[in-house]
Amino acid sequence: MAPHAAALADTFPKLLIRDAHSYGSRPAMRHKDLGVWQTWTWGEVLELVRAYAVGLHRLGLKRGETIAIVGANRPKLYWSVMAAQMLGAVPVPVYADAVAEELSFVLAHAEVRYAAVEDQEQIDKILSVKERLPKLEQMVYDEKRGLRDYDHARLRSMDDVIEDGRKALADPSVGAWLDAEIDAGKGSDPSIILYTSGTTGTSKGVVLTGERSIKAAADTVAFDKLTENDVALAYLPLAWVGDHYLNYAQGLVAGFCMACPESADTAMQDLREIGPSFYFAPPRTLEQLLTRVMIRMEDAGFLKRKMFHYFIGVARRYGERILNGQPVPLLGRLLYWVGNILVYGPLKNVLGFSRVRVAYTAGEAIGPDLFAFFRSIGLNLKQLYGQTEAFLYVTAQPDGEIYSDTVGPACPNVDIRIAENGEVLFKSPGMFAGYFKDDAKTAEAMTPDGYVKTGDAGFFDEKTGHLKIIDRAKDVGRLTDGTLFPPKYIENKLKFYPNIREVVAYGDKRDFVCVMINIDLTAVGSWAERNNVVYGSYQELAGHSLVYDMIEKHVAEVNRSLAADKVMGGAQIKRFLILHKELDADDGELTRTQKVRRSFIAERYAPLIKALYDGSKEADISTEVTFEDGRKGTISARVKIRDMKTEPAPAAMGKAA
Amino acid sequence: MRAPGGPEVAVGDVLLSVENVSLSFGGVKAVSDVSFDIRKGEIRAIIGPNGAGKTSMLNIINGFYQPQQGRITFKGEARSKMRPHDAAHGGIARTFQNVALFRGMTALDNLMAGRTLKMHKNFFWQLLRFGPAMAEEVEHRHRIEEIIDFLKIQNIRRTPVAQLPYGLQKRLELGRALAMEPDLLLLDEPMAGMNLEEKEDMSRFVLDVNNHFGTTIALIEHDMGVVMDLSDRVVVLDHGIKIADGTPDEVKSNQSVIDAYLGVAH
Amino acid sequence: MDLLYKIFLDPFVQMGSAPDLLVQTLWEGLVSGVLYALIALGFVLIFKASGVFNFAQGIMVVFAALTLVGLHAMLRQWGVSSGTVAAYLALALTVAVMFGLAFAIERLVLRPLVNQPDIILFMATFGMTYFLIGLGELVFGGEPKLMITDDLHLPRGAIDVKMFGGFVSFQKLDIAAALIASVMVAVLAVFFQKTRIGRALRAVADSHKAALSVGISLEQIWVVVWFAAGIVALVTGIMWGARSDVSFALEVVALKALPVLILGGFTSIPGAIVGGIIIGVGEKLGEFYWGPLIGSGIESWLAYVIALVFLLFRPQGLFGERIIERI
Amino acid sequence: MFYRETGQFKTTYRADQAVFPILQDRLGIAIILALAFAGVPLLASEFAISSFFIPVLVFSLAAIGLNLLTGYTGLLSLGTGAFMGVGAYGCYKLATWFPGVNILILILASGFVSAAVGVVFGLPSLRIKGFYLAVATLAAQFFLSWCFVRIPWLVNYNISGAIEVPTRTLFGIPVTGPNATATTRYLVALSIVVLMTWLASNLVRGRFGRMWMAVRDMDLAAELIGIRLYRTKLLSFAVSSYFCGVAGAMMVFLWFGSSEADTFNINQSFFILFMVIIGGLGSLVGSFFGAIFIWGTPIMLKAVPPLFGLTIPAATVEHLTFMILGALIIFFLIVEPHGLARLWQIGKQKLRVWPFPY
Repeated sequence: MAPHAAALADTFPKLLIRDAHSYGSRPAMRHKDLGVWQTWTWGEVLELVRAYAVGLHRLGLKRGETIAIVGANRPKLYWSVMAAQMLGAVPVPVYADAVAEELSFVLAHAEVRYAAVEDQEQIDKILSVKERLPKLEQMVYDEKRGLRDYDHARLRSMDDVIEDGRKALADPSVGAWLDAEIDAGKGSDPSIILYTSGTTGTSKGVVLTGERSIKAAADTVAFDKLTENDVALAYLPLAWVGDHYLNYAQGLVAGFCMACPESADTAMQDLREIGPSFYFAPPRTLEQLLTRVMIRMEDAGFLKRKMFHYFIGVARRYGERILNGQPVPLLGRLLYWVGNILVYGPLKNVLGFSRVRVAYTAGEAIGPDLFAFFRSIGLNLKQLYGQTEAFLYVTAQPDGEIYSDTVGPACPNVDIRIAENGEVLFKSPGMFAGYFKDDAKTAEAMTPDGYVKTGDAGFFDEKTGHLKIIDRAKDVGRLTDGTLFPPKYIENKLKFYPNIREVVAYGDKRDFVCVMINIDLTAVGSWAERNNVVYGSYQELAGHSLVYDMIEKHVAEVNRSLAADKVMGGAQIKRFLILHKELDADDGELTRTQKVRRSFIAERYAPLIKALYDGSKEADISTEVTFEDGRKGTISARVKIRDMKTEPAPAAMGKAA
Repeated sequence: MRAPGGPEVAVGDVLLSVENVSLSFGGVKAVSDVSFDIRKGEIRAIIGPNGAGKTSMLNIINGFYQPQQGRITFKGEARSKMRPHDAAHGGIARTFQNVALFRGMTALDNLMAGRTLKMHKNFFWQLLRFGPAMAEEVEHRHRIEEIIDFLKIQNIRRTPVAQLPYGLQKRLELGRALAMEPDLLLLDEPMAGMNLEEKEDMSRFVLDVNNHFGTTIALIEHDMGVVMDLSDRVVVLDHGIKIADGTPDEVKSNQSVIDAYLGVAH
Repeated sequence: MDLLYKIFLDPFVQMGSAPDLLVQTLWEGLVSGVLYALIALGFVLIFKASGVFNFAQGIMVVFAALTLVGLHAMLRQWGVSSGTVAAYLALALTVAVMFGLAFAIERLVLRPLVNQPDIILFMATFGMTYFLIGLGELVFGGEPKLMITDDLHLPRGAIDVKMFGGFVSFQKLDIAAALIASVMVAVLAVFFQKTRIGRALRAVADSHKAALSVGISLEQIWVVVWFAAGIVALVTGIMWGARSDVSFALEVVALKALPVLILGGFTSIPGAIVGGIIIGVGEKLGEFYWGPLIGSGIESWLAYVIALVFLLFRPQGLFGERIIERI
Repeated sequence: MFYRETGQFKTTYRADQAVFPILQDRLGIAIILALAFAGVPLLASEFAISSFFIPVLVFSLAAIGLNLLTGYTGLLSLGTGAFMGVGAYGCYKLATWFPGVNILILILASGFVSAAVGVVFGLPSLRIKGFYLAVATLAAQFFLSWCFVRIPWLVNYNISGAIEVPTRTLFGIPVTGPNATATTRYLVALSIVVLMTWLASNLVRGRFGRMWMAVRDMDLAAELIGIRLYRTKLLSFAVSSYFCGVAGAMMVFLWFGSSEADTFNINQSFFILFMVIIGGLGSLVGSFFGAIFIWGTPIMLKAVPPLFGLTIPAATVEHLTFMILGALIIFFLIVEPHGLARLWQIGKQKLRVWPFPY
């Protein structure tokens, strides 16, 4: 039984050895490369990693030192992590799409002497800031393409390093030495440093230890009954706690197979080929997926479209109940069965979900319709709540108790407490050891009695006993009239409309609520096509009056639903505008995990905010943008502003009567 | 790897030399008394205004046309009568101004077709598609996949060529030429009809090919900027006559070249 | 030795010894050649204008003849007393039918298949072939019929000319055939050179755009061309019918037009004529003088072999323009 | 819709290049084979077998042969019938010379005879292209069918001038000649066709197939990558004629039981060509579709009127059949110039992406 065995191992290297023994001939890793799925068994991985570790050691990597891991999800990068851990060194993954500044910050802060990078692109990025990284000595790379003319004094190809290590291992004493190194590793040693994407200001290095990580992973592996027969697609940034937890840690604990896609743009196809049994996707991804499904169905023939929508209706009625094992009328079961043959089955199949046993979503609130859709077609999609400091999990929804507006009860061995100010506090097996080189912040983040402050405001739903998260605790503000104002709550309500990609709401210490909206280009674009609205650019489309009308309807609906809730009734949206450009991580407007950075946006778009509140009908704005290739430019626009009429709050209605 | 039909030539030595070659169609002179050489490992550009006889020159080099006078020496062997497939055997590959892919086949098959020369398993094994034949098939598929990876065309493997956008077709054609592992690669206007971005990609590929595989390249191109960036040496033709030969800078400053181009401009 | 003699000497000795026979044979060859040429002419017309390799041309010949005879019979049944009147009425009607056919083909076959590869159009004409055979036999019955030579006042009998101590007999019908054929070629020539449609048609042969610029729609041109081919077919049909009888057995004979085309080239009217005559004469001579050596009936393939051999030396045919491969 | 491809991933090129990479396809083909080998003999009547199934097999093989030449190599041939004939007569002579040898071997061997002849008549293809070549192949057609009539030696001087198929046995069971049951002949034919189809698919997916298609799509570029045009074309002629030859031998030995001289006339060639075009140029499965369609339609047409109690004179039915067949050919060329195979492909694709439209 995996979790139990895992309990014995307190570091990942020991765990790897355990896997190589118990699942030696089972696939540990697959990678779509050169047209087919290259596969490595646990046994092979162990051999490779041992050789790699020795190779790195011969390059001079020592216990306690840090090594940066930069690039997309590729086996060699995961092995770099394993190899480093084997030597007791600490891997520091960095987002592959991080711009040079962020990169240099992390590398400098983590004081890395070594970096394991994917390819020329990343090397160039690092070299471009190398004067800020005096400590950096050696880089090992995976892709040798285009590097022929580089100075190889400080560059090695991973293959060479591994080969070098393999040769060295021919000498048994080296092997013995390595075993000693592995045994020397203690569970309390830091196993990895994950830099938080920094929803709040600059990012902090969260230090996790092997023992705790493994404990946490073991708990959830048991919770979801994951085994060595499961398969997961590693397509999320490997510097993100989610990937490190869900794929790396759980993979090692359960011994299941981790598959790496060929490239970002073939990920969907690869997902379909590999057919994972354990799947994680942030709500944003699921949303885009659903949008794409609906748009593609628009082009289907009349009959097929009718058929599709009819059975989706059926699923909406019975699907979730069937999934939750609740009673369903026979006719319902029958219809659902037919629908499953005609629609759900094939649909899940083309999306690559046929074999998914457990699917999770997290990171932000998910739209009820969206959530319901995927569950109704038989995808066991669940929500979890967590954060890097907790090594992801705090709460998760157990099978059969799924509600779109809660994040489930506390995970096994997790202890949750709600502070007076509504902030959620927790103690969990996987909780972090502290922030790297920043005890002050660490202390800040903990309560005296050792609970971690999540910074999120929430409460336990009395009917289900599940946790409900409204917003970042510090973001929950109040209007001047004292009405409660949780921006995220309002933003999410709007974002549940496929046409709306991103929303930023303002209202704290102000008279009323205003929002800035990003339209979703795919959805609105195809809407424009169908209603033959011509547009030349995103900016033009965003400014189009018809688009404004459409969005206005959505806002009105949201106001209605807010009005229904007596707490929120006063926080209805009075004015809104549609932004002329997409909020972009490269411009620092979003975090790498695509969360809006409200304060930053506030100053960046100050003129707009001013206009929103001074009642003017439109406002000029010009902003600097960063293009893919890193060049900078500015775009300026005149943005229209719409007024909304607000619904009377329930109480008021009482008076009127 | 030693190409069939020809001794190995060291980098920097003359790989192919054209001496006093003339070619005419029914009295019309396409190329007259042109001489130049191509050195191993270099990128050699042939430029000139329209109708300067550039393409004819390539066609002579890889044997589509037989010159009436002059001789062509490739890897130190004078080639008198040479058909295109002889050229291919000798290690000369070629792409066309207007893409000449096999439109009825998938991208993958086009590339595999490029390996034809390197595959030798006999008819019997091919019939059974088994044992040696299959092994060979797999081995060459592997080589092809490296090229696919190199050209970043993973997502079009199974697409019939006819359905591919022009830019990709150009890239694929380059891939097919690479599949032949040529000693000399002739590119006929590799960037013709491309937008700026595609041109940049293609230039990068051409350089990478030259850098990565060390392939000698002779290319015709209209876009002066591109030519000057890419090539080590340039030969300029006008109305079938060689008017200049040298490094990009030398050529740029050459008066008769300037005239020729101005002449075209007006 | 003996064989060589039989092949290379004997036949010529025979020719010399009986020149009248030789002339007779040549004449026979000439006449059948002219008729081959006529069928080939139909091909060329269509190929020139629409690039369609019209396999159905042979069938159109038979179909036309069959229609003529069939209609004639019907008219007589319906009480047209005078054979002559019936004949010419039938002739007029047949012309109408051929026009209808041309029109239908353009509408139902060519237009939907425009811009398809040649082989597809080629196959489509196969389809027509089958259709026409079926239709013809369904309407007029499958059994062979006699051509209404007399009612059309085609000449009968023969003129015997004394020469070389023997005499050669020229069938009047054949003479007529030869004359009519040459007239028709002349007419077509004029049509192409002088008339507006004719010029447009030649333009089409070069490029479709050009034709449009002349201000005539492709559709019109195609109808005209197919109609013209139909008329040619009708005339051919009458001639063939008069010499043998009218049935789809003629189809195979019609195939003889193919080697003629190869000799003449697909696009050249004079080529078709010359080719036809070469083939006609060639195969008659071959049949008469060499046939006996290897068992008779070589007529059935000699034409093709001649064409084949010829092709190897001149792939583009007698008058076809030289194919230059551009890259 | 029935396809469930999720989780069907390939870890080796060998698997990736299999004939039927998709599991559902493998199942499908297995079922079809089972039906063909077990279902038909058990369920179909002797008459149905000998008047439909055997002919379809024979024609499919011939169509594959022609498809290799026309569909894959792009060389249009109108001489298929003749090459089939060569196979048939070749087989007959072989059978008379080696009465002891297993008839199966003889049938397969007879293909080599027609392959040789095919190469000879393929020689012109080096100089001439397109319709010119098509006409050149007519020379083969007419010359050969003349030979069949005029050379009594071919039929062992039978006065009838026809082949009379001798009885030959396999494991003691008569497989050819008058007292061979339709079922046995069917099974033999089926085995041969399955085997040769497999070989053909191996060929076309391999180096030679690619060479052929390269020549078809753009001969200049093909020459440029080192393909020797004439060898390639001749090989194609040889292989194609081999298939046709075997088909011809099967036609006489496993279907007709005897044959007049003009069995292998020009119309036979056209007939096969229809099958290839309607079925789909450059598609093996298409060859089967084509054969079934072209052979099946007339049978259907004959069968239809009686269903409605109509009695139409045989001649009329004959003529109608001709007309309808002709019309159908044109119709199909208009709806899908790439033939039934393409329709099949499209349908399959639709099922694979179901419920999405593309």
